[in-house]
Amino acid sequence: MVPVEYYLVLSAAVFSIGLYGLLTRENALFFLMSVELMLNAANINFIAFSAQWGNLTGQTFSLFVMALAAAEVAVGIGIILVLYRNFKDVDVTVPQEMRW
Amino acid sequence: MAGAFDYALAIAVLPFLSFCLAVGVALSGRDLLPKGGALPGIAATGGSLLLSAWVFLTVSGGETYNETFYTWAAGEAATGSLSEPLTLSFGMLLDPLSAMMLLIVSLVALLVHVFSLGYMNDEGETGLPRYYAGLGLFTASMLGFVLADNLLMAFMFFELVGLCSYLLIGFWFRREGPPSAAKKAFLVTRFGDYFFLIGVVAVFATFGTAKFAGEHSFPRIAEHALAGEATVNTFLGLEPAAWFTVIGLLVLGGVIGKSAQFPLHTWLPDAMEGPTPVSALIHAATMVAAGVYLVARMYGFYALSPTALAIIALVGAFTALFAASMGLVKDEIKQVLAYSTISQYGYIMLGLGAGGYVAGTFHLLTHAFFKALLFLGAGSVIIAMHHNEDMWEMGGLKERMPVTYYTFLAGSLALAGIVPFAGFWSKDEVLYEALVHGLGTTSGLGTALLVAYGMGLLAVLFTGFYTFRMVMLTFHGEPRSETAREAAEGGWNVKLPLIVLGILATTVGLVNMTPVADLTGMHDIELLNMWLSGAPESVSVEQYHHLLEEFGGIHAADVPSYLAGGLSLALALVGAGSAYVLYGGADPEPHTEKLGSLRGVLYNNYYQDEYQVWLAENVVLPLSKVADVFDQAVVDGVVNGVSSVSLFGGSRLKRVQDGLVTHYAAMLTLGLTVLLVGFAVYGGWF
Amino acid sequence: MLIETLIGFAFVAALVTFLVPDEVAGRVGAALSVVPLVGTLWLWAQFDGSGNALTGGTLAFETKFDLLTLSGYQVQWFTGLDGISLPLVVLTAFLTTLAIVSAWTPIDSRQSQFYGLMLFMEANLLGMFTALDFFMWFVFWEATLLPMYFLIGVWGGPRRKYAAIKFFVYTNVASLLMFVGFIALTFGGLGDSIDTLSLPAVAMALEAGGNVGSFMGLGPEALKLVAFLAMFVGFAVKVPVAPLHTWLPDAHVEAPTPASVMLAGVLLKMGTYAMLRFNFTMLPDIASDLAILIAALGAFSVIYGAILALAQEDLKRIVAYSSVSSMGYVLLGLVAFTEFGVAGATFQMIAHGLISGLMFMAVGVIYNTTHTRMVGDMSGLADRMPVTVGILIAGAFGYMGLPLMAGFAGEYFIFVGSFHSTVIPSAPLFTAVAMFGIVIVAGYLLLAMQRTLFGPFSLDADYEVGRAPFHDVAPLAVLLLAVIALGVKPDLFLDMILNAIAPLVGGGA
Amino acid sequence: MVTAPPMTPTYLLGLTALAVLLYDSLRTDDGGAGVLTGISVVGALASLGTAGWFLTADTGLVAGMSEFSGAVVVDGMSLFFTALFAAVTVLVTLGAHDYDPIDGKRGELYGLVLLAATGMSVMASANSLATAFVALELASLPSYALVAFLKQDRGSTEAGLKYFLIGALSSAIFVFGISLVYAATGSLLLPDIAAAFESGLGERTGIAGVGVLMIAGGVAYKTASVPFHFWAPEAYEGAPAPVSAFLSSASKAAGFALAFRVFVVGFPLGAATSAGIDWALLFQILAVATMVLGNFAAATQDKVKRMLAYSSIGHAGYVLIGLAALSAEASTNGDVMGAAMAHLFVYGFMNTGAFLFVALAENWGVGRRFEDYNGLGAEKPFAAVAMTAFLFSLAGVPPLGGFFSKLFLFAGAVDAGLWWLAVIAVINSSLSLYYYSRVVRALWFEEGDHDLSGAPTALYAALAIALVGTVVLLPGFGPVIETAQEAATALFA
Repeated sequence: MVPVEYYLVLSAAVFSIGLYGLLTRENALFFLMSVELMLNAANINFIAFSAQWGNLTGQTFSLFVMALAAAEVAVGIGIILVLYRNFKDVDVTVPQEMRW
Repeated sequence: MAGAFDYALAIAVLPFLSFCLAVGVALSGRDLLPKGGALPGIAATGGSLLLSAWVFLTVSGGETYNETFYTWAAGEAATGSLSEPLTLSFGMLLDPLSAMMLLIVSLVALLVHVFSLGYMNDEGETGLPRYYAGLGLFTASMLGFVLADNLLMAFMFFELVGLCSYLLIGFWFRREGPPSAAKKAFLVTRFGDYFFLIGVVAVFATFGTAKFAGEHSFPRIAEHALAGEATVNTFLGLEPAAWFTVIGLLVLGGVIGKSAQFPLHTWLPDAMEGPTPVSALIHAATMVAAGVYLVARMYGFYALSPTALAIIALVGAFTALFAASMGLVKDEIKQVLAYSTISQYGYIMLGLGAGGYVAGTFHLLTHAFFKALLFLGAGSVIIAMHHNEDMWEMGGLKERMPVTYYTFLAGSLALAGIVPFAGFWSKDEVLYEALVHGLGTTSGLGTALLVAYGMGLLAVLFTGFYTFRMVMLTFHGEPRSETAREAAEGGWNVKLPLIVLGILATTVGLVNMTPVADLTGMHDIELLNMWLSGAPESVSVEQYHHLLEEFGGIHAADVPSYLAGGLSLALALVGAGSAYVLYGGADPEPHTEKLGSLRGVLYNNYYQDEYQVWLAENVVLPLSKVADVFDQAVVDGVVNGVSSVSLFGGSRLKRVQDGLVTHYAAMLTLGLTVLLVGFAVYGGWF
Repeated sequence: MLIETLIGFAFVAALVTFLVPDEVAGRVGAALSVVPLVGTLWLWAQFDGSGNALTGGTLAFETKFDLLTLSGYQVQWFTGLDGISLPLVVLTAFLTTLAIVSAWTPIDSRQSQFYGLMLFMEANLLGMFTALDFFMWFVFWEATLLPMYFLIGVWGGPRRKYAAIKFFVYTNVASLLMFVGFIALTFGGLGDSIDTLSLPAVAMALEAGGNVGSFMGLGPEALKLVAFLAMFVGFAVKVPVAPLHTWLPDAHVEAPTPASVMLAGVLLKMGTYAMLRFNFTMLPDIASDLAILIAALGAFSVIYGAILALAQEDLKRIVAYSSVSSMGYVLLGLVAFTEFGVAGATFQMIAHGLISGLMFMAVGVIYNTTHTRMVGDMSGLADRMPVTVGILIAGAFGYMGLPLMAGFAGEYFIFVGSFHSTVIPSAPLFTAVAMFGIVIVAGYLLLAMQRTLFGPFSLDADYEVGRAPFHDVAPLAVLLLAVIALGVKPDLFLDMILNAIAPLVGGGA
Repeated sequence: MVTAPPMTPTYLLGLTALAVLLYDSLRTDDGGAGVLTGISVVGALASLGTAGWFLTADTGLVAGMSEFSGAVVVDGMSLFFTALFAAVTVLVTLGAHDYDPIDGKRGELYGLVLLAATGMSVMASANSLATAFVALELASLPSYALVAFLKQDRGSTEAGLKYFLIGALSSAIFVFGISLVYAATGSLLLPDIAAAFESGLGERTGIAGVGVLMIAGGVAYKTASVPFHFWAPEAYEGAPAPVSAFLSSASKAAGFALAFRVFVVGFPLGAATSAGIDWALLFQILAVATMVLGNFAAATQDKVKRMLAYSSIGHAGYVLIGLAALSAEASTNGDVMGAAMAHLFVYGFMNTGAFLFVALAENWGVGRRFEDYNGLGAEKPFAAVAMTAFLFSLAGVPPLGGFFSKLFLFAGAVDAGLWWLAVIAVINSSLSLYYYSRVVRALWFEEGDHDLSGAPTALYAALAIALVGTVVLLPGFGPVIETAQEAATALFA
């Protein structure tokens, strides 16, 4: 059996990749994807430790997370659509009228 | 049975009521009173005079009065360094000194009121209710001051006197000069009063009481303290004797201010901007007299301190000489009189400082009458000259205004100190006291008194000269202007006061003819001396003699008084004679020109005014401007600076929010990372 | 419940006035303000308190009940009067009515709001002077700032916004500082040894001594010192004590006259009143230790304020700086810890309240007529408005400390009291320095009067200058009479003040 | 005897949301705004009333009652916060009734607001990290939509985008934190996590620590605390003003409700601290950073709404004291946290009121800058008086509600020994007076020239309610603080 610490490293790596993508990408859709990665990093933890602790809480919760991620994307896509309509772009760095 | 003392308070209250009435009339803005309020004033001062006379008679019957009638403020407990609760009260001290002064003040005030009918009413002045209100309050304040049984009450009325002088000197407020002079008078005397007030406070703090007379009076306690029979608070680590000297000198500050002694004399000549009757009142009986009266009133305290006495004598003598020298060159009649006032009060100070309590009081008495006379006479001249005061425009008024001339002459003789006019006797006695005590006293005080005597003697010469220069220029010779040629004397209200005062100026000196007494051995004729001896023990002449010898170390040498009197008389005659020679002609020349630059110095009063004005305008005002700039720039600058720095900080801080969402995410991550690392290290997680 | 009724009435009156039409607001406000005035006079007549409210004296008109609990402390509604607060309460009601009447001429817009705010301020001031629970007191204390902020900001002069916000923020920061100091002392220092923050409870707990614990890493003595300084500085801004005074000239110059009257007349006294109650009653030992500094600060304020007044060209600025100067005396008197020092300081609060109110009002009447306050713009006003000028002169002499007027009484008591103080080292020197203020004050007031009131009439403006209307002058005359009455008979208040301050005398020695 | 389910207030909010959506989709005409507002207000009021009833009547709920196998708990704190959310919902829906930019889309707006309120209410009840996350998302997702509600408006879109992006990142961090805590303790139920903390985490302390910090991050996002605050200025500025009001009051309170329970119940301070996870210290740092940044940045704004946004961040800093001043042994924990709750309650009125005034101003079309408000006091005295009261209350000027709640809060900090935190808070509070009074200055001191349409009734009513809530707290503050402190104390039992 794979030691549980490996899963932690994996999830941390996935989380970091997501974070990196989020910080470097300017396209809103990539932004969304990066967030998905980060959520899935959490899911890795849930599932791995669910197995390790021997209860189903983690696995069940990972389902919740996925569902909520979907909902989040739905709202996100909606906002990106409006963004495109108003700014003619899906670049998240374009809207910076409000600052300071 | 109700006696004079039961009504004594009314002496001060009556003029106050006339003040209230006049203020009411002034406020109404209508001409409600005949003569613009003069009649109530005359009635009130007349009443005061009668009551004063009654008090005088009662006192001469050997009765005195020293009671508190109103407690102004009273503490409940002994606090600080005091050993008993403080009580600040009003009371009356009616003894020979105050009774005499009451008489002088109310008489002069009455005559000034009468004279004002001629000087103000007949000249068609406006604002008469205001004028008479001022006179009323002035009289009331001075009478209150004279009645005072303690130093605080005295101070309070002293200040009110200052207020009244301000109001009356500035009576013609629509002109430029009078308001300025009024301000100066108040301000300069206020400067003196500052020290006086410290003195009053110090007296309370030291003795717990400020009463003048009685066993529980501060001079008495001080005496006991010096004798080692009582303990008092002293401050600043001083011994009682030194501390009492300090207190005495502090109070003296007020005296110097009010009595126009050097160096606070500068207000007085300017005060001539006021109506002439007011000048008479100020100079003869009220404001200026208040200062020296105060010294006499608390003489028992000054007698304890040789240093204070020496300073009083030196200041007095120097002022006498100094002012007299300036009087030599003045062109305006009232200016000459003004400097003569300063000079004469210098004599009074000299007398008091020299241990001549009776002499100083005597000169105060005689001076009150002859100076009032001279001012009213000058007022009469000024009326005739249509308010032109320049003596070079006058001349030859003798024929046109005989009453004025003869009374003025009487006053001048008195001022110059020519026998047998009033001033001779009193001035002579002052100088005599200075001489004998100067010779008899071995300490530094003796030397000081001799120096003072010398200056006083020289001033006699000057006095004789400027007095007769004034008389010659004004009344003798040929008229030097159209107005002078057409001058005419005023009505009864001008003449009556002049005559009354003329008689007094001629005769009042006879009440204390010490030289005659010495010559004849008839000491019964030293009426004033006897009169003042009739005081309660704590304020009697004998007590003062005792104190002067015991604590002041003053002793009298044996010099015949008629010798000293003869010397000063001779000097006065020399002065008067030279004035007659120089200015007695039909068309005198302005000989003062020959003095050259010295004349400039004298004419400009040794630049005393200039340096004081310079101090005010070039030191104090710029200093205040600098302080203002400092306040705005630095003190307020710090306040505004704190706000600016905060706002600047805010404006920088908000730049973090630069509008780029990727930056937000980066900073968010960075922040979280820092926290994570920090806590991981701090908590030792891994 | 009399006090509560009065405060409540003032609040209701404020609301009513706020709602009536502008045209009648001035009259309505004045009429309504008479009720608290009569009420406080009734309080005065019926006053039966004795001793000091904070040291276990008998309170007059006491009311007390619990409101809520704060961190283990009962917050109470607790009001009552002693000989220190009663005069200030009377002063407040008296000046409010007069200030309202004096506003009839100058206030020509949004009247109902103006008079409503004046009454609102009165209500809070009455509450502030009567409240004996710290929280109630603090609420009223702060709430007085609000109306003044608006009075300056809305009806003020050209730089009113700057002045209003400066006043508001500066004094609020000071209040918070004081608040922190007090809370540190009570919460931190006294801890559980008290169960309410009523001022008497705190004062008596501190008096008992030894109750103060350590807090904020400070030992009991250091904590007391820090708390004392925080409170002192907080109140010093309000007084104001130089160099914390710079909000005052701006506020005064910009404020409309009636607001200046209240500001100088009552609001400044809040600072000294609070100092007396807090610093000098609760921590007399610290005050005594710092006496030399406080006395120096008092003397410095006197002289510095006076010198600044000398440099001013604006009549209101002159009076404003002279307030700084006059309040310096109060500080000196308080720290003397002698009977006449402390009582004189309290008396001076009243006296200065009346006189500065009078001066501001008189300057206001002149401004109403001439539309300028600059000394250089006018001269010879005595010719055109003799009655106003007459009263102004009388008031100015009152300010200079003319005997038989209230100002002299207050100043003299202070001088006597501080001179023989055993708490201030070298007390005579400090007293003498401070006393020099009486010379400078005469200097600048006489100079300003000479330039504006006397000489030939001239005015740098196109205004007809005539006599002021009766309702402008009447308040001046009333104030002048009050000033003289108090000067002739200080016992109107002095007796009760002496009685109330007796426990404070001696300081921490 | 009627026995209502303990979650009734939450249910009522959710049902009202459904009712609004149902009516909105069934109605045929374009009108019906009144009905929609009516349903929302009545529903929210019903929820408020029930919560109040549960709180005050002797229902035994204040002590706490678990639902759904312990995933949810109803207790004094949850009821207190639910009442707060319901009250803010009433104000916001009432105020939005007259808010013109959302004409024709009120159904959606009210529905989303009510749904978000439901989510917040669940957040206050969440006794498990799972519930917490779900509730958080239930509150957040409608909020994103609400901020971006004005689809034609670039500002609203930009605000929505930023809010969403930061929100997504934060929720990812939050959920990752949950996963780590789960990894360390093996449970998502707070009591179980607490038990695991108490019994020692062993070598998984680090994992738990990172998890706790990340959960704190998620909470910080919701409460707009540094460094998760970046969305707030833009979101509040760009969103329709009623939405800003809702978010800055209710959403912030919800974040705190969650934080209070999760940290106090889930990560007992004593055990956490001894394990090296001193989250009180963390919140002290966050509190200082948050109030300083919020207040200083607010001081130099030139748009009123953005100033209010920053001030809202500043207030989050004050409320964080409620967590920062906790300590393991102290008996005062309930007091200080109760004070924080009371401040949130008062804040719910005064801050909502202030944003509603901004809504009113937007309706009048006077512009957003300070100087655009010039002279409104003279023209619309009632609204301006209300705004003035809100602002001074926010600044903590007596005798307004904000003074009392700040007082109790700062006093609590002093009581807990964190006097320096109180001092910083006081300094910030005095700075805040400056920028709040700038609005007051514009309203009253400046002269302005506006052509203002009338006084919208519902918006005025909302202002009046908020005003009453702000001012009447003067005498009525006792019950509020007592309830809050009682509820908070129960949490530590």
